[in-house]
Amino acid sequence: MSEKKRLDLEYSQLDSDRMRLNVGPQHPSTHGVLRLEVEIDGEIVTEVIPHLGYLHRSFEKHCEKMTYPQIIPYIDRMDYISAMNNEWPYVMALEKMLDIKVPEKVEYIRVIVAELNRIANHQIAVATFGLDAGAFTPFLFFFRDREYIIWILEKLSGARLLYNYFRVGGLAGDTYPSFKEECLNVIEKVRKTNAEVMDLLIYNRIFIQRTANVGILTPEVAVNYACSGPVLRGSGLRYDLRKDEPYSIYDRFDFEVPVGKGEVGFVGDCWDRNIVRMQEMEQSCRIIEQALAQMPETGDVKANVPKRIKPPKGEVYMRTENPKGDLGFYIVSNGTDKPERLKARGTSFVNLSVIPEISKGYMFADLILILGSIDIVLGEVDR
Amino acid sequence: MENTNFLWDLMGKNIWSVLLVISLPLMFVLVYALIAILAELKISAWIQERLGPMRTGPWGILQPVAEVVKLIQKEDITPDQSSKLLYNLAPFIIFTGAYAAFAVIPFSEAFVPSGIDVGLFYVFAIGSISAMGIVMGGWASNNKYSLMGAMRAVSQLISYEIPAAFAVLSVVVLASSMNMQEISKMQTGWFWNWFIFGGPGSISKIWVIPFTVGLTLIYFISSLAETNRVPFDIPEGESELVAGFHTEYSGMKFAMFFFAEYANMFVVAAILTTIFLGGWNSPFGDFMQGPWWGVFWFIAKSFSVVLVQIWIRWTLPRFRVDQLMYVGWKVLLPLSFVCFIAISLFVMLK
Amino acid sequence: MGLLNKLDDPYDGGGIILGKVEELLNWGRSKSDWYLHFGLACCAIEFMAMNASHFDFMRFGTIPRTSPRQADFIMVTGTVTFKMADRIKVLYEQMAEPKYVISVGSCSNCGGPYWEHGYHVLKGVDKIIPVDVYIPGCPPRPEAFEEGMMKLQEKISHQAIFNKRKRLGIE
Amino acid sequence: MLPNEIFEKLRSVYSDQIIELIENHPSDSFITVNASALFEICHSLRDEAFFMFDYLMSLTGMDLGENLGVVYHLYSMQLKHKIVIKAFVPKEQPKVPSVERIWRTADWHEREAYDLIGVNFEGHHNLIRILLPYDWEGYPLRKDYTAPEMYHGMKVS
Repeated sequence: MSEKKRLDLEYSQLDSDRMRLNVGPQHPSTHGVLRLEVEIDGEIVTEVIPHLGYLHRSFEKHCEKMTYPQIIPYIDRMDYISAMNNEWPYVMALEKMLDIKVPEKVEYIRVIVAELNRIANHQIAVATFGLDAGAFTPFLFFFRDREYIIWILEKLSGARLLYNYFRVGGLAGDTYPSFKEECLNVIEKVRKTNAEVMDLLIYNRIFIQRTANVGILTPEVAVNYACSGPVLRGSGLRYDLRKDEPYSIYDRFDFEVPVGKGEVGFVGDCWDRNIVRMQEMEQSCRIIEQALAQMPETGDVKANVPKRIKPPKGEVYMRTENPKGDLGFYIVSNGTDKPERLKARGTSFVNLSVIPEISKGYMFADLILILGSIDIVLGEVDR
Repeated sequence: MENTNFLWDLMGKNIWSVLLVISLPLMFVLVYALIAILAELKISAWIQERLGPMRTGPWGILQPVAEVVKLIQKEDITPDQSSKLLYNLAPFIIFTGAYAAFAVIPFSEAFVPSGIDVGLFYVFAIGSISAMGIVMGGWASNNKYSLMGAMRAVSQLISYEIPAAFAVLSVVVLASSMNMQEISKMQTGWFWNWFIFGGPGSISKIWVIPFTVGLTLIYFISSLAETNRVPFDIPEGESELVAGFHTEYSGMKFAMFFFAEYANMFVVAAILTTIFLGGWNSPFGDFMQGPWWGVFWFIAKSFSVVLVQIWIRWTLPRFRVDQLMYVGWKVLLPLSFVCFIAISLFVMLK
Repeated sequence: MGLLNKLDDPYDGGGIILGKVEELLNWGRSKSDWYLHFGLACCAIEFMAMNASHFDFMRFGTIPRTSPRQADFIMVTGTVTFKMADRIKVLYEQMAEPKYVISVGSCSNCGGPYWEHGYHVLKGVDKIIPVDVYIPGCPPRPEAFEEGMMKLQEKISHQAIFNKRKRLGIE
Repeated sequence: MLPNEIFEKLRSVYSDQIIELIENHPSDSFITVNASALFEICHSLRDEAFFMFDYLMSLTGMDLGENLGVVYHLYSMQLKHKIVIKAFVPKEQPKVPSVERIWRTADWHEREAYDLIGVNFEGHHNLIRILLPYDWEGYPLRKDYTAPEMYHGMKVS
């Protein structure tokens, strides 16, 4: 009797069905240095524990030690894929604090470069998502086109990736003569490649099978986790700061906010999040076209800004629509030329927190795709 | 058995001629693998609007040679926690499995290393050895990724062996022989005598053509799965399992996995060529027909199949493991079964 | 006489035969470099662009490997933090000899913009693993990657394999 | 709804827990509340029909010298209004009720605030360091923080 009981105990303790797998920090598809501690039962994921901080570069500490203009390069290095979009809320927050009205032309250039950068960001997002699904070729198609965008931004700012182009009350420099034609050229190329990738990847049967009905994120969960950007819109919520709280001059443009409609599966699956990005590229193209047409030919690219930027005592929370979602900066000023506290609400940081919720019960291969569909940048997650 | 090998006629049957016969396919595999690696690099580059390796020899054609020279020099690591005997044995077993299959492949009407009568049966039997090697390597590495990769690989190999076997079996029924040389000889003549078009025979074979074409496709898809190529490369899917079952292997042992993969690709392509695409026969009757031309046709056809495999790899995304099983068991298997029954009926009623 | 002298010449890589073999081996290693891409931060994105069609890193004969066992050199692209430092060390130790390291970008060269107040940033990856080639820039341009790669190939192709002691002057 | 309306509404329910409303254009207006009643206040901010703050934009920890502060930026998806809530706690005993059960997104934000500032969120299910290594000492974003000399045998600064 006692013998049997002991055996039973041993068998129950021998729960060897589940395996703990350590994905990352160096893994080909964690999009950087994320580490996921995954518990799998055969191929089924039963638990995901993300471990962050492998790229924690002390951003907020630096902000407290630097003067306001010196912080802009550090902000570039947060979400390094869409640096232009990152700088925007920060300079807007300071402009609000200092009560600066930026010239008309600056607003237009800002919109154009931000939307160009948004296209570049979505290209990387869809490309790496395809890479996670095992399709290597669309990755290179997108990178080929991204290069043309990079060239325009490089001609404007002098850098390929981390631009440091936005300044408080203006820009680092004016556009160059052939700017308009080159932008229109790029838009044409982007549209052509998008059509090609739609055939090659998005509507590929294998790809649909892999991504449809995988990682379904319901709107309630998405809002409770404060997701934003394509992750939230993929769940069918039409929430875009460019429409909801039009900052800068976004109220002047005619564009749509694409949302996930559950075309091939449930609303809010990986495929929906991905198609939202594809459609947003098209909308960005439309915005750029309108902005190019409306942009004043001449004008200042810098408002009257005091030499030493010293915002009055106070605090501002400013957010804009980053390609990944809403990026917010909470700046507390103490009246000197260095902020008292600067907190960045990393979009990816918040979007990533939904991973343990939506990846349970799917296969291990799906987990990789879910992670890819959220489109994180670890620089922004860890800061 | 007679007259399968020109070397027997030339040198008689002694130890030297046997060794020569054995080493000919080995030399072929090595040279072929180098070419295939280069083709893989260059074709992927071409599809992706790149150049591929350009700085090793003219247009980078010496790239595979450099890779071999490098791999020889690499340190050979045996992880401390691994099961050493199995770990070291696995690459050899896999390579042996791939290489042993060459024994029955008819390169020409005058050269097949061993023209045994159960050739097709032998190929399938020996092909299963590589599954053992994979699971040995994956388990002995003591790495979770390796283990998962090995499990996936084995389940995949076993599942896809069945539709492939049915495809081959149908041809065996049509040809009423398992000797690969015999099957090749049967398809002599114009290309409509190939088994993809129903094999030799009267006009009534038109009823069987849809099934044989279907079986060719089924065999090709299964062969992709058996060689772990995209879209069935889940055992070594880079984005999920770092490098699958060979994650822990380095240096020459890894090179053996590498060579075995390419050798396996050729083996399945050669079987496809032999049983469906007319083997070493010229597609145009007597035009360019003969023992030496046979080698040319055989290698050209097989290599084209390999090129298609490479082309597919750089175009398609990857399946998930359950979808792979779905395709294998619920689509390919019933289809191959239907084709097999149809062909058997046709042979019975003929 | 001349031939014999040449065979014994300590400054010619150990004579004709060994010299030629050495050349061949070095050629193989320098032309076929498989890399482990240790993508950490911004430079990793630039390296992805480097791999794409416009620049095509594979022209140099490099192939990306995801397992450190099969890699010849490790490309540390980005900021190395203390949390990450141990992992880099482990990965480097897992690689098979001969192995090389390319440090890409200011951050992994010396800490970059984070050198002063970065309480969690390792000031240079060379503090934990030996670095062969440094590529400067924040992030480096693709041209800089090319230059760095060629420098590494140059370094490999001039390495001594035989008679190391003699050539280094150690008797 | 404007901040002063929200303030009045809150005041009518939680009379003495709501301390003050500070409006100082162009800065954002914020409401300071007692840390002890934070959970209840946040709960009604999310659930009451006239608040509906279902979206926690950001949660910030601050070092204010004597005190530590926690700042909540709230937004309502339906009503499209926002508000800033602040609570202060003494540095010696930085205890703030966790709002993780109200907005799940607060989970990581609170862990971050704990990690960098050292605010102790009571009721959080897993309050451990998130960005820094688990064996790191001190809270780097406090004003009096000095980085350690060495970490695991590597020189820090």
